[in-house]
Amino acid sequence: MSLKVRIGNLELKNPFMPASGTFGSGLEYEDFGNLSELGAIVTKGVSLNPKIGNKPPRICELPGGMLNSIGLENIGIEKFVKVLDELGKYETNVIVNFFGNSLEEYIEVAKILDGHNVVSCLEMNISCPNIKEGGMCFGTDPNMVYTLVKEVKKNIQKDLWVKLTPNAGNLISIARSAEDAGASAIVIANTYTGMKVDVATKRPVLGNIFGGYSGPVIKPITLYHVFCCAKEINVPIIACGGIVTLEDALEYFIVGASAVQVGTANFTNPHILWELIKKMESYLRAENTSLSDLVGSLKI
Amino acid sequence: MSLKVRIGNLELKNPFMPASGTFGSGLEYEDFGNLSELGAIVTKGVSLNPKIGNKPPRICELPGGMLNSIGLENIGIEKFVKVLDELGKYETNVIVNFFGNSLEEYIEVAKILDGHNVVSCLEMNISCPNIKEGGMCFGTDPNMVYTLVKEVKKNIQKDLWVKLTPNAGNLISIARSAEDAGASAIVIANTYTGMKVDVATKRPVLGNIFGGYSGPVIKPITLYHVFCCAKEINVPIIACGGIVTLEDALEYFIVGASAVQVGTANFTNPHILWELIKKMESYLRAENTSLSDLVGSLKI
Amino acid sequence: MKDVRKINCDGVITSRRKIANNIYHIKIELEERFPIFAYGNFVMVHLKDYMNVLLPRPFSIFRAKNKILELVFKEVGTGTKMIATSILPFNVRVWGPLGNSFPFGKDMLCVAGGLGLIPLYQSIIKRNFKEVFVGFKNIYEAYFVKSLQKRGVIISSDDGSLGERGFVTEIFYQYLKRTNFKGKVVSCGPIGFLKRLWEIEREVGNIETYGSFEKHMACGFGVCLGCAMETPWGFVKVCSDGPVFRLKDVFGE
Amino acid sequence: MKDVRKINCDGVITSRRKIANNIYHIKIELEERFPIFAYGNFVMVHLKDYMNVLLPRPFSIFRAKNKILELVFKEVGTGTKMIATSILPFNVRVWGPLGNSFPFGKDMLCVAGGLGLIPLYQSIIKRNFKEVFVGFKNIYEAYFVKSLQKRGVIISSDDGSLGERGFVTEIFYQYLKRTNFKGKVVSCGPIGFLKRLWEIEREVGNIETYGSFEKHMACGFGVCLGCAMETPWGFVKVCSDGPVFRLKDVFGE
Ligand SMILES: Cc1cc2nc3c(=O)[nH]c(=O)nc-3n(C[C@H](O)[C@H](O)[C@H](O)COP(=O)(O)OP(=O)(O)OC[C@H]3O[C@@H](n4cnc5c(N)ncnc54)[C@H](O)[C@@H]3O)c2cc1C
Ligand SMILES: Cc1cc2nc3c(=O)[nH]c(=O)nc-3n(C[C@H](O)[C@H](O)[C@H](O)COP(=O)(O)OP(=O)(O)OC[C@H]3O[C@@H](n4cnc5c(N)ncnc54)[C@H](O)[C@@H]3O)c2cc1C
Ligand SMILES: Cc1cc2nc3c(=O)[nH]c(=O)nc-3n(C[C@H](O)[C@H](O)[C@H](O)COP(=O)(O)O)c2cc1C
Ligand SMILES: Cc1cc2nc3c(=O)[nH]c(=O)nc-3n(C[C@H](O)[C@H](O)[C@H](O)COP(=O)(O)O)c2cc1C
Ligand code: FES
Ligand code: FES
Repeated sequence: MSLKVRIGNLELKNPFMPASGTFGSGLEYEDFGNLSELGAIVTKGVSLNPKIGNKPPRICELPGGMLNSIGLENIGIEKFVKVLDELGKYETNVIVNFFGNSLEEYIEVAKILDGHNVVSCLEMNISCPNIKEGGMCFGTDPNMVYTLVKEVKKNIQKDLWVKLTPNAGNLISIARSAEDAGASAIVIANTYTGMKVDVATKRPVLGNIFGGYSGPVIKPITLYHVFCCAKEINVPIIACGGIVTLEDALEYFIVGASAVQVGTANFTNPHILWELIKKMESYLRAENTSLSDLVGSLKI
Repeated sequence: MSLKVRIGNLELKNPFMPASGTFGSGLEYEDFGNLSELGAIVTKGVSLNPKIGNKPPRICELPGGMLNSIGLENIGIEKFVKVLDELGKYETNVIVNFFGNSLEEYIEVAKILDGHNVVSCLEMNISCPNIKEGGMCFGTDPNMVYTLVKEVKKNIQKDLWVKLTPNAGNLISIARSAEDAGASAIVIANTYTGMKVDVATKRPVLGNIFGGYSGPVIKPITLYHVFCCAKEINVPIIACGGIVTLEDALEYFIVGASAVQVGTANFTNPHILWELIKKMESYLRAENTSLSDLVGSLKI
Repeated sequence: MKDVRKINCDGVITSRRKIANNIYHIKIELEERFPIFAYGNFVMVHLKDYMNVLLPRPFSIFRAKNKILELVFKEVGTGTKMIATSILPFNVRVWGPLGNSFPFGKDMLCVAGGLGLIPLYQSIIKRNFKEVFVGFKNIYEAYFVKSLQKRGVIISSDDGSLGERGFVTEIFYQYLKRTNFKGKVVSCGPIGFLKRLWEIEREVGNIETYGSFEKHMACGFGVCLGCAMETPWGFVKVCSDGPVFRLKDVFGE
Repeated sequence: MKDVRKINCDGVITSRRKIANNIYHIKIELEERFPIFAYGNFVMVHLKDYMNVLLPRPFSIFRAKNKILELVFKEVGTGTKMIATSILPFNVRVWGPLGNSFPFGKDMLCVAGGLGLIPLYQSIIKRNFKEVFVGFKNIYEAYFVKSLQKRGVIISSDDGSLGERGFVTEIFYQYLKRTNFKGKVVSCGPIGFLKRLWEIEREVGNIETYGSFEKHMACGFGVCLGCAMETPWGFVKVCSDGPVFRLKDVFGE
């Protein structure tokens, strides 16, 4: 009844990890639990140059979900490397989420991360505008995804996970492109673009007009995407979207996810990942089953 | 402070109407209000041949939303024409939602509806599989949408509204195709594909595995789609997704919708459309403004 | 039911009484007079102030007089838990009466299991039946027992903690075999109960059994097509074709 | 705050007392001992049982001793309405202490407006300040008045229904002009209040004003980057760089 799971060349002691951007560098959670007990630490998206992020307000609560328009604010790879050094003391995988505005930027950051001994694996966020191609999102075009993944992969030794944007419509072709180009795992998915208007002022509530919708309300849609891709894709799928309870995670495992990421729920309970791991242990024990038997066990 | 609005060749006495499939033929609501007071009646999707629909369970409640997998059950155009005769007694527009599994089926139904004197205008549901093209959804490919709309439009005199599926990813190019091909209005949008698993039995909750996600939780995403399309499209946009309160409708008007459709909320209050119309009148009076000033009044 | 007027109005739950394990009797004060209804009709109840509980819930009409509507329900999930535990007064929206009703006639039998008693209770009280069989799981889930006993109802419980021991369907079955009854039977209870009644009808012949069915519902009056039930002859809508069906029309070969 | 231990545990609101118009004082019984904290620190409170209210809410620590955490809050929206009206006991999850704190020192002045009194109250009670100015909108929104009066606090109200009439910022301004005070000022109040204090600092010079700021928050400890506040030198995180800032660092040119 082990919780271990292999994702590409990585072994995770359990299938639970935070979603990028909701767990800082991980260090901020030191007060709340032992980071070594997590399946992995996934750090906030980092880019070549620092990014100051979007105009406030940046968050907006909605019933059962939230919008955020952080704008990928980050300190840039140079400063971030020092944070990485600190993470080295934890006995778990360190997955670094990264992004760029051009192929070249993606490659450059990837190379730096690949050379850092604390980094276990890279998670590529492709929900970013391709500035060279007129700002169209990398992640919505199968060909762009193929090229991006292929070129980045050429330049690194470590495993590369590709995190999809659900705003692409049909995720199967995108996931397939990423797989064909050498991704070791597919993370499904990032946030759904949404907005909220303040009727009294007739202004968007977010400073950036729109933002990413996350939380429990997105789970039915992301679950469907995971279900569809799991049938078509051979590399492991890591599910991400709206997980709050163990049941939520189980639904994802049952439709075929090998591991899960928890995002927004870290804000409603900073201890949630540790609690989910404990509950998962009890569940597998009570059901006398194993994680591998659970994955993809949907009866249809 | 009139609530009147013109959509193509149609004049609506107010911008409130039901969403197809949540209002039956309209006649079922006779007990709950005077149908002549609505901006329009929009009937349940009809196809050339009767369709028996999907295996139960067909609905599943979720917090703030619901999944349905009715499967477009309908009695077929032949029997439906008799229902249409009965609707003739109401002094409002009758919009008939229709669909097909092939271009030919679409054209055939459209022609029959075009010839019926009770029908004010046709609403084309393009969230259906194109059986001839391997089952890919008509509504996710701009070229298929263009051909479909163009060919149907060639065969009819009446206005044609095109109702988009939000599962297409980028709706702007789809909306533009529909506009270029002759649509008089774009309805944004249908349901989001989603699913729910019963963890105890490891089975999908819906008999059809997945279904359409509707209700308040989808509003932030659909609102964003309406906002994006309203900037790019010249024909009127009719918003549909998660409207329960007047505020919800106002948000849609502010980002650029000319009219709105109310779906799931009809189930939680069969009188809701009449209440929204009353509240809208009071709102415009209190704010001393008009519908046309409100539409697209977003300050950014 | 086309000719019966329906209401759709706000109401307030003003009283709640626990009448058995997890079973409650409530009174709803409506803004309008509740219309004439028939046994078997139901209402949709929406918990207005709880966005979490999106859809309305179907409940059999237990009793209605002027502006007071009475329901009896069991706490089983999110919605019924809220009605069972929230502080009163509690706001709801109600529409109905909905659905068809039990057949009416002389010398019918009545069989009810657990909550299935609710839509039939008032008819039982009016002594509309030749013989009535009511079964409960055990004494803790039994309600209205004294009143039923007064009317000569044959009460049973699965574990024997109240009345005869055994499934109510079997007690009814023995009665049929003993009496060679011919005629109509009305029934309400869980799906397994209804299936067993159909087996009995097939075996003994000579009876026409009607039962009230349950399916998840969104609208309650035939527009959403969500309450489809499979029968050998295609789908039926439980809310508007039913909820009462002849068992043969649902289970029949 | 890195060296201060944080807790993250369940708690139960066991008492609630209305202390002014829409203002409540509550006691939360925590599962763990609340750690040492500094004036200005806050906690995040999550309403566990209400999925509707997704995010936790930030509240200044009013007082904490052993396992009892006390907060004072105003009912303004969905979440605070629930805390104000739900039946007790009411389950919450709490984490903290979070954020930085007010500077500490001798002979400081203190200016508080409305709810801004909360994070400063215990410090006022301990007579940590040379002079304290507290302003309320009117007598109905005023709380802890007697206790403040006992400590010689200068109380005012916008409409004169309590203490001196006028905005507390102006009474403070007059004081500065009269006394030529030099040194640190700590403050908490609405954003307009803080802006006015900055104008005053710029005009009179010689003072260093610190204020506590509010922004919508998701995490409360620096990970979500949701609480970004624009300053002439870029964004700061209100939750972890603040909530207390020198006004110059926020408004200064
Ligand atoms: C015609 C009809 C009459 C009924 N009369 C009564 C009655 O008088 N007293 C009573 O206690 N119960 C009655 N029921 C069952 C009652 O509707 C359900 O127990 C109730 O909807 C459960 O709601 P919940 O939120 O507590 O459960 P949850 O399981 O949390 O509800 C989730 C969803 O499932 C649906 N659901 C769950 N159980 C049932 C069920 N058995 N039937 C239909 N939908 C269900 C709910 O409506 C909701 O949409 C009746 C059902 C029908 C169809
Ligand atoms: C550091 C700090 C300390 C605070 N201390 C106190 C205190 O001791 N007593 C007190 O009454 N209030 C305090 N507040 C304000 C308090 O957090 C808000 O009044 C509360 O979050 C409103 O929640 P609601 O659900 O009632 O409002 P809603 O408007 O329904 O909430 C919607 C969203 O907006 C956020 N929000 C609304 N108003 C504010 C606000 N003023 N500041 C931050 N977020 C807001 C909510 O957190 C939530 O995410 C403090 C705020 C901060 C940042
Ligand atoms: C405040 C916030 C910041 C985020 N930042 C990032 C990021 O930097 N990189 C990324 O790939 N995803 C980011 N995400 C997306 C999450 O990692 C996750 O994919 C999404 O929130 C869905 O999961 P959830 O519903 O569990 O939150 C962010 C999400 C939130 C709410
Ligand atoms: C039960 C149900 C049946 C529906 N049937 C149809 C249909 O036949 N044709 C169609 O175009 N849309 C159909 N829809 C989609 C709705 O018209 C609407 O686009 C969607 O529900 C989003 O709006 P809402 O959030 O207000 O419900 C259906 C939706 C529901 C819930
Ligand atoms: S519940 Fe909607 S059709 Fe029966
Ligand atoms: S509230 Fe999350 S960073 Fe400040």
